[in-house]
Amino acid sequence: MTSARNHGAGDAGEIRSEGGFSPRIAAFLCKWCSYTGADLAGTSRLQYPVSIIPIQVMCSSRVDPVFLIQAFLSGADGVLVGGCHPGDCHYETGNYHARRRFAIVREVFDSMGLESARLRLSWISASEGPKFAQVAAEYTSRIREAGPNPTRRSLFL
Amino acid sequence: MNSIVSRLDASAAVRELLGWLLGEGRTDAVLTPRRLPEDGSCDLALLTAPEGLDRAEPLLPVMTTNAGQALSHLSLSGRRLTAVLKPCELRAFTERVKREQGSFERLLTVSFVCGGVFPLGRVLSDGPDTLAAAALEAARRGETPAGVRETCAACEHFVPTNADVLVSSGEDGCRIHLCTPRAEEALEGFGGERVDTAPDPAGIERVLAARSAARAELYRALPVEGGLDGLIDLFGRCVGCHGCSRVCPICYCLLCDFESAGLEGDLPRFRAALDERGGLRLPSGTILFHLGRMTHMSFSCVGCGMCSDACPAGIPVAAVFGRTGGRTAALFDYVPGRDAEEPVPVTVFREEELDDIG
Amino acid sequence: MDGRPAVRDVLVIGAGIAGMKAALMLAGPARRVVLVERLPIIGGKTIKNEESFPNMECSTCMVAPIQQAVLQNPHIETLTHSVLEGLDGAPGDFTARIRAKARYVSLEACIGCGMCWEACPVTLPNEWEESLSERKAIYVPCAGSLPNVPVIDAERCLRLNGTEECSLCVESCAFEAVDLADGDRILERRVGAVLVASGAETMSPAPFVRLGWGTLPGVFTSMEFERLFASNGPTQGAITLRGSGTVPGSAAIVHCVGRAEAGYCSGVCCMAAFKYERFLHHRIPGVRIFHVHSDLCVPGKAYQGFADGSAGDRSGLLYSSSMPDVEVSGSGDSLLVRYPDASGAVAEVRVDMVVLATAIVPDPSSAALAGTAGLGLDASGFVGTADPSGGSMETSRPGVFVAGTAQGPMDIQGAVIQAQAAAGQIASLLDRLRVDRSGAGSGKRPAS
Amino acid sequence: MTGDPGSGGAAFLLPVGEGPDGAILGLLAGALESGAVDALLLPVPLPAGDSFAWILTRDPAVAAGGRPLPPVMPVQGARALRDLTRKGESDVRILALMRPCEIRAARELAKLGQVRTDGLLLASWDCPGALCSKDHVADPDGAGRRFAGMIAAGSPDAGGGVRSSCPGCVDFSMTDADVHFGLLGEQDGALPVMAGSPAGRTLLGSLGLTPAAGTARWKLRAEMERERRETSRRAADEAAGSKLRGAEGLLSFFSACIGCRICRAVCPICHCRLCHFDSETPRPDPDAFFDGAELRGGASLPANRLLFHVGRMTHMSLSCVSCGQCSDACPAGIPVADAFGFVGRAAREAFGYEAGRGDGIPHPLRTWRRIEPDGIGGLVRDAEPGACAHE
Amino acid sequence: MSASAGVRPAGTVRIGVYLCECGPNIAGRIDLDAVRDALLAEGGRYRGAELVVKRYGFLCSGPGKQFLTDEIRDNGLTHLVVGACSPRDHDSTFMGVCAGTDLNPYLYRIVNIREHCAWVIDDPSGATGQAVSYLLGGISRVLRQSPLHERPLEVNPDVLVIGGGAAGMETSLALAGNGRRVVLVERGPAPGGCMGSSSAAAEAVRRHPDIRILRESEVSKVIGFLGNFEVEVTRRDGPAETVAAGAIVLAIGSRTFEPTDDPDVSYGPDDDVVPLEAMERLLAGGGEPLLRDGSPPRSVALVHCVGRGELGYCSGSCCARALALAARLRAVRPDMEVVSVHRDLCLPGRGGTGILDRADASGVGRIRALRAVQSGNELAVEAMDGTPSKRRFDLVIPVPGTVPADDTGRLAAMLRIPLDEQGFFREMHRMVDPSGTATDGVFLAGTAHGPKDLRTALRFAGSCAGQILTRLVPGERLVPEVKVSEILEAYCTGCGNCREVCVYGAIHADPDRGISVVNEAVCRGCGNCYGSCPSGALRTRHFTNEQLLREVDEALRRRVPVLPEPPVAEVHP
Repeated sequence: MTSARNHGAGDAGEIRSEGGFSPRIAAFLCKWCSYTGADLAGTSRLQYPVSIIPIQVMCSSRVDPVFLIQAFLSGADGVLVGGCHPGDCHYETGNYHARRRFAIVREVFDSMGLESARLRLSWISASEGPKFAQVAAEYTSRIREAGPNPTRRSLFL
Repeated sequence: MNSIVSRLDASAAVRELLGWLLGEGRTDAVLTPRRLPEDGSCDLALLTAPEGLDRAEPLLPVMTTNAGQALSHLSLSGRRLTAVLKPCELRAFTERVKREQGSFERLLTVSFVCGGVFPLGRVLSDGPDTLAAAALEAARRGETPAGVRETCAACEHFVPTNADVLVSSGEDGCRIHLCTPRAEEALEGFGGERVDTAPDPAGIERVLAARSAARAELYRALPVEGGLDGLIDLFGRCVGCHGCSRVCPICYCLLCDFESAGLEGDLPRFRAALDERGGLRLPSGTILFHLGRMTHMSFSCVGCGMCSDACPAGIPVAAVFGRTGGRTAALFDYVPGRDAEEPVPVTVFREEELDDIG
Repeated sequence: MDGRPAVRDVLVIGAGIAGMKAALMLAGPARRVVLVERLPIIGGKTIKNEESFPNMECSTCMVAPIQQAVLQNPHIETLTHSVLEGLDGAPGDFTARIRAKARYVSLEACIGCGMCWEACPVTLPNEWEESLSERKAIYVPCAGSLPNVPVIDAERCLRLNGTEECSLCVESCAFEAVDLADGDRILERRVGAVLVASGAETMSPAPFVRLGWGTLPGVFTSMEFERLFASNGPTQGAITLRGSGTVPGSAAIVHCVGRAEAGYCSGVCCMAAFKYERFLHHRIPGVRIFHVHSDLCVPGKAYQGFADGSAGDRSGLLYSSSMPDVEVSGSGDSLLVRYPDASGAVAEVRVDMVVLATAIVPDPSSAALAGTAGLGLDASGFVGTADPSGGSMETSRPGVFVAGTAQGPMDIQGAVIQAQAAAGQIASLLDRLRVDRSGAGSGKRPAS
Repeated sequence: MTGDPGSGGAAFLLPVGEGPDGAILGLLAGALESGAVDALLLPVPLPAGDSFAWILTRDPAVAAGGRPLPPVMPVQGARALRDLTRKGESDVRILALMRPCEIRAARELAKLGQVRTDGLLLASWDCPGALCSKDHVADPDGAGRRFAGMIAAGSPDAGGGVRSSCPGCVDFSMTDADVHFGLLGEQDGALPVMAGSPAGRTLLGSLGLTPAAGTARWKLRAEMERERRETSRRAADEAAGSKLRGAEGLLSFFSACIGCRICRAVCPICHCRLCHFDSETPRPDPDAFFDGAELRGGASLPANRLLFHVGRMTHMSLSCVSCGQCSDACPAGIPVADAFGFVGRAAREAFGYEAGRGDGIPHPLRTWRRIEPDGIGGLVRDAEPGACAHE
Repeated sequence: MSASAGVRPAGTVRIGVYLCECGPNIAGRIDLDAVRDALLAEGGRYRGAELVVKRYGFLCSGPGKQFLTDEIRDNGLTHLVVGACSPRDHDSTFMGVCAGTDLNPYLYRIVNIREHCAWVIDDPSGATGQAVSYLLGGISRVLRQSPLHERPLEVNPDVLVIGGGAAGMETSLALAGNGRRVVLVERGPAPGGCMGSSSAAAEAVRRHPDIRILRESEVSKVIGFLGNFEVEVTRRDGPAETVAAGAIVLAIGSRTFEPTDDPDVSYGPDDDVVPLEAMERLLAGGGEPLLRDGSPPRSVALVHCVGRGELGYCSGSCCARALALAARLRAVRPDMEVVSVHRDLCLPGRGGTGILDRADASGVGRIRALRAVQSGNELAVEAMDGTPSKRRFDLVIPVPGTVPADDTGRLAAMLRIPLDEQGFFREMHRMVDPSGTATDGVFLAGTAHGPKDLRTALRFAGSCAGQILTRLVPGERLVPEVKVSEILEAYCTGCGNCREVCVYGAIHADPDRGISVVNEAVCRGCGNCYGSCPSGALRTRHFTNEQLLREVDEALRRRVPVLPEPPVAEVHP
């Protein structure tokens, strides 16, 4: 049955080429800290891999658990949530709630034997351009080791 | 604690108690399971007159619907209500009260040391009476009846923690323990010998040990560590009826986001799936629904087993959710249904916690 | 007053946290604000701190939205790289003369891509980074500067100081944004009131030879240390020693540097010192930290908690019975701090790094500004308020108000509070003047 | 009644070889390769092998793993089609292989704007009935064997554990498909494939099949089978009818209902995403509920179960195709389909309406006639909850 | 295949996609022509939607904005996507452009292909591919955006001030007039507080025509939000009345710590011990310090930092008050020995050192001690070097810290304002909004916010006044945020998750309908409630799951050629 299990149409799921597979990572960045940090990485011309798809949200607490799962199931090789450091939230306590919700999704993933490493929450402040670039690079290579998101090739979702 | 000795079997004793409460006007209505002999079935009934009680079977080892769920909306009325609840039903109700779906205000809760309930299917094949007899017999011996649902046989919370009245069975009838001032007050003047006693700890220990073992075995047998493939083996045959969430006492939403248009697939996404995966399943969203529901309620799951009973595909939903729920609740040292004062984990936070995240 | 109706617009001098907050409060459809900033960028001292006490909150996250709001506010005219040169008139009708210094780069055309400073051949110490890193003659002080538009240092630009016919920046610019022919402009603005929020400085420890700053590479000022810790700073946040670049295993923070000389306690240096302690622990696990202090000043509901809670073990608190007698000596990365202990006997501690918690002193430009605007300075050289005990922020010159560290040493909270108070007092002053001058004035109630 | 193969104008012969499954898969693959269609919708066994899922695919390899004639019907095919096309007609030409009741449900949903059939080619086969899903989960191989027997015999009676609604199903053969596989007409190692529409004919014509001399044998066997089922249907209707007399009858019929609403969820005709009966509106005010209970000395919980079933009857029984999903899924083992089939038939007869025909006749509740026939409704009138003892 | 079926407005959809070259910054790294071709090729995915794709030099320039304006008009665009820089730079610029046309600004989206693409991806093909992904995401998202409209609110400029102490009076005087009326609620018989009811300020408050004083009264109920509060004020002996106000100022002050609550301090009625405040009042009233037996004390000790250990904070102004008092005592009785017993002297600001110098000059003795234990008039002192000593003083003056006023908790609950660890009202933001609170429109003046000296307290008052004067202008209307949350009644079960997580009190229960309701005038649009809602009843406008997911999906769909890994940026953990 494994043939039926993971039968995808050839390489449609991901591009393979001499460089290996290039991950696609959905990055939900809070407007006030992490997105600004990402901008700073840009203005500082720090290079990071073509894997990150930055999406701006007002606060990391806006990214609810189901949404993380949706992004994962719709084929993101990794899902990154970027928020203000604890205590720095532009909306006072949003990131604390975000952290609890993230913990729940991660536990659900672990308990079901899914790779929770494909989900990541990072605190990145507005002045941490270098940290953003570093997170992007590190996370990308981690995901590259993990390989393509299996949901991309699974028929039975 | 202050307890009333009864020579009757637990179910009869509680029936008598309910009758007395109604007769004395101590309560406006009682909520209890009931047999429907003419149909060979049973249901959960709200009774306002003692006459109705003759067919009541308070400790019926069947769960047609989680009484905690059925009760919560009713408990918001102005009436004084006495409800017979299995421990998991009481815990479910408590979880719903935390979500403003019910109230303890005018409620007297009667619960008991629970041997577990039989699968719904057995009601049809064997009939309520047979099952009731079997359960009583086991209760007398302080054992878990053979053939109860696998989740019940693996339930470690069979002794209620926050009931007003707690009933425990013994060789020679049963004891009615009055656990709260509210109970003392309500049963002021109810006949019977009073003693100071509690459910036999040794017996409870023995059952608990057996249950824990069964629980470990039940979880071990689940194909959940297989990642996505395991997930598909588990939920693949799901027909998407969402019956599990409808009968789930914790899923308190009337309408569910997973049925909203936003989560429906549409052509561009199908088209993309065709291009990229060579195909897709219809209706889609099976796995999303189950994982999503886990993030919504697993930490509050009381393991009542209704989901498994209702699942038309025979998926061991309760075992899977119970297992994951144990882990998500543990993140916050949370015990669902233990105490109405314990806040729901997702509505609060601690500044210093989960420091491995971020 | 020649009966002209009172002008509603307001001049704010200094685009630090106080100036920006006040400008944002006052600017609106009915009132323009002219915001004059001496430096080519706005944001003030706060953005030099990676994190601010007592929350250890990311300062950029806190201030960047405010900077953006200022730059994007259609009712605020932000004049960077500009100074006030004259202020005539009276409340309700001042005329301000402002010198907008030549930037040589068009704020409109430039998008801050950085081609020009890559091209520039002149390399200089970057004062904004406390000279811990270098810049070019055409430069932005640091990554994330706002406005993100460079400026040319006319003294050091080869072309402008006549050394040679260099025009590499002009050629490198795709936007024709660099204009070497640019010159200073004198602008006149009519305003009804003025707010001075020109900030303050930290005292230079250079005069205190005993403390070894400038001679011993391991000795840092508080501002130098702030930049060391900053992730957008010279070392991208690595705390390393000058020259050797090694990571210190121990550090001594000397409190009250310049307190005696200044004649007052600045009230914020102790908190800063405890913040540095956290920085060090945060970046250098296991680092040993000593505070050489006398009176610890941590006033207010939140501060002592911060001081007590700061990561260091309290054994690192070294009480000195006389701060002016503290000495730092040594060589290379090994420093010896000598101080008189409680009994007056000389005690010492050996460390790799010394941070001097220096006093807050008036900004050198304050005196000049006070002269130009005709304001009284207090004994310490800060801009004084007319009523030294009350809540009014009005200076000795009617219609001119002061807020923030231009008025005296204080923390960010104090500066913001003063700015908000001053803004309110300005708003009601102008309302009053309007009512007085033109009979029924602004104070209309809603029709309802 | 049989859909006339002549209407599409043609019948062809499909060599059976290994068996009907393989033969049909071969034809589908051909259709895909020849580009006659862009994608296929067909049942594919799950990796665990305990059930089947509807898979839309354009990948021959995936299609080859399919199971055209599955023993069970875990998800009604019309629901798959609805999900696929509800938000806009497909510009991908899709060939869907389904049971006749699934196609009829799809035709019904098309009238209700839930399925867009343009761009769709629907293929059906002579259905001997479907087994109970849970049985298949428990013992896939056993169920498979029993179903093979049914296919061979072309009749539900050949296997145990068939859904209660199948033996009485008279629309088991070609009804309104573009293409129909006449399993009952198998002869000399080939079975007739009939076109039910011009589109179907074009498709079949493009596959280089040998035209069939005639379809007489198939028609004959189908007719005989239909008569057999007609008989069981009448029996079933009588049984249901006698049970469903008045409110008491209804109550007792549904007394085991646990209010899970799964019957609604799996019903292909109940297309509402969110159901009125699940919303706040019909939920009784707690105090009002007590008043009602006091009136009768008691009330059964969860509330409104009978209101739900009767209400659902009024909403969809006209369109009920008796696929039996509701019975198959009911956790309380209530033969829901029997009741709805019985009531639906009564209602349709009253309106002279056939459910599941793409014959252009509008849904009765979307039109009106000056003089309506009388009849339907007595049931509903008697069944007002107020009148019941334990509702 | 129609991507926007069901979500797009009636009529044809025409999406304009404009790519800013930004000189070499974007055009130099990204092949914009290739991007255009790719988008047009993919345009087929949006059947029914026409795609207009063009590149331009500088869209943010004057001519650029004009170009966009003309394009929107000439092409009758229904949606606009701009591929340019970070929204932080020019989002408002292009929204402004839309506002100048018939295109609703919320049907436009900026896609950041500079900071997040051109500037961080060296390889042109990679950058180009990535840009296409971003833009497809943006197009897919903009198609699901809905027009939003600002709804300005009328506001009431009047103000309710709670507490008639120094800060309350300062606030009232700063606000009253110019068409703004103030209602001052005072628990006691008259305003004045520490300044006294006969002080000039109290006099001015009494005489001010636009200040109405409600004596012997307290606030019993509050509903509403910034610009429109309704406050119920109850008189101790009389009826409750409802006051309408646009803002509320909390100036309820604080009280002093009870000295004997400090384990190091114990004394009884028989001891000659007079706490700081009492002694200050005595001298202010022209009295002079005498012992209980009527004889003048020969030695006086002021014990600093009483209660600091318990409170866990330094009240900041007590050292100055104590030293000033000490100097005054010396002046009153030059023959009397006055000693100040302290550890750290907290004398911030220019005034502080002066006070210390004056005290020293006036001959006030000082003992610096690690710890001082007072029992009756006996002081046990542990010097900085640890040496202990005992001594008796004729008169001992404990100098206690400042603690929250008794009414703090009640008002906090009523106004939905959290308290901080020290039990004072928590400010909205310690640094950039110190006098604001979680409930917008409620402000903190004076020591209700925390211990502080009189001057700072008055400046907090000024800050409250400033915010109100500049935000609630008579005749002007407030424009609330439009990207706010809303609750779909059908889905909501009123469980309260959202109410629990909202720090702004923007969501309240509607018991009649058994659901929760968002007050759009208060909501700040962070979306925390959205993340907390299991039933999907919550939507945060402009940030719905569908909008975000479609952007992600579309952006993820395309794969870009693989590039060599760039070096990990040098940063330290």
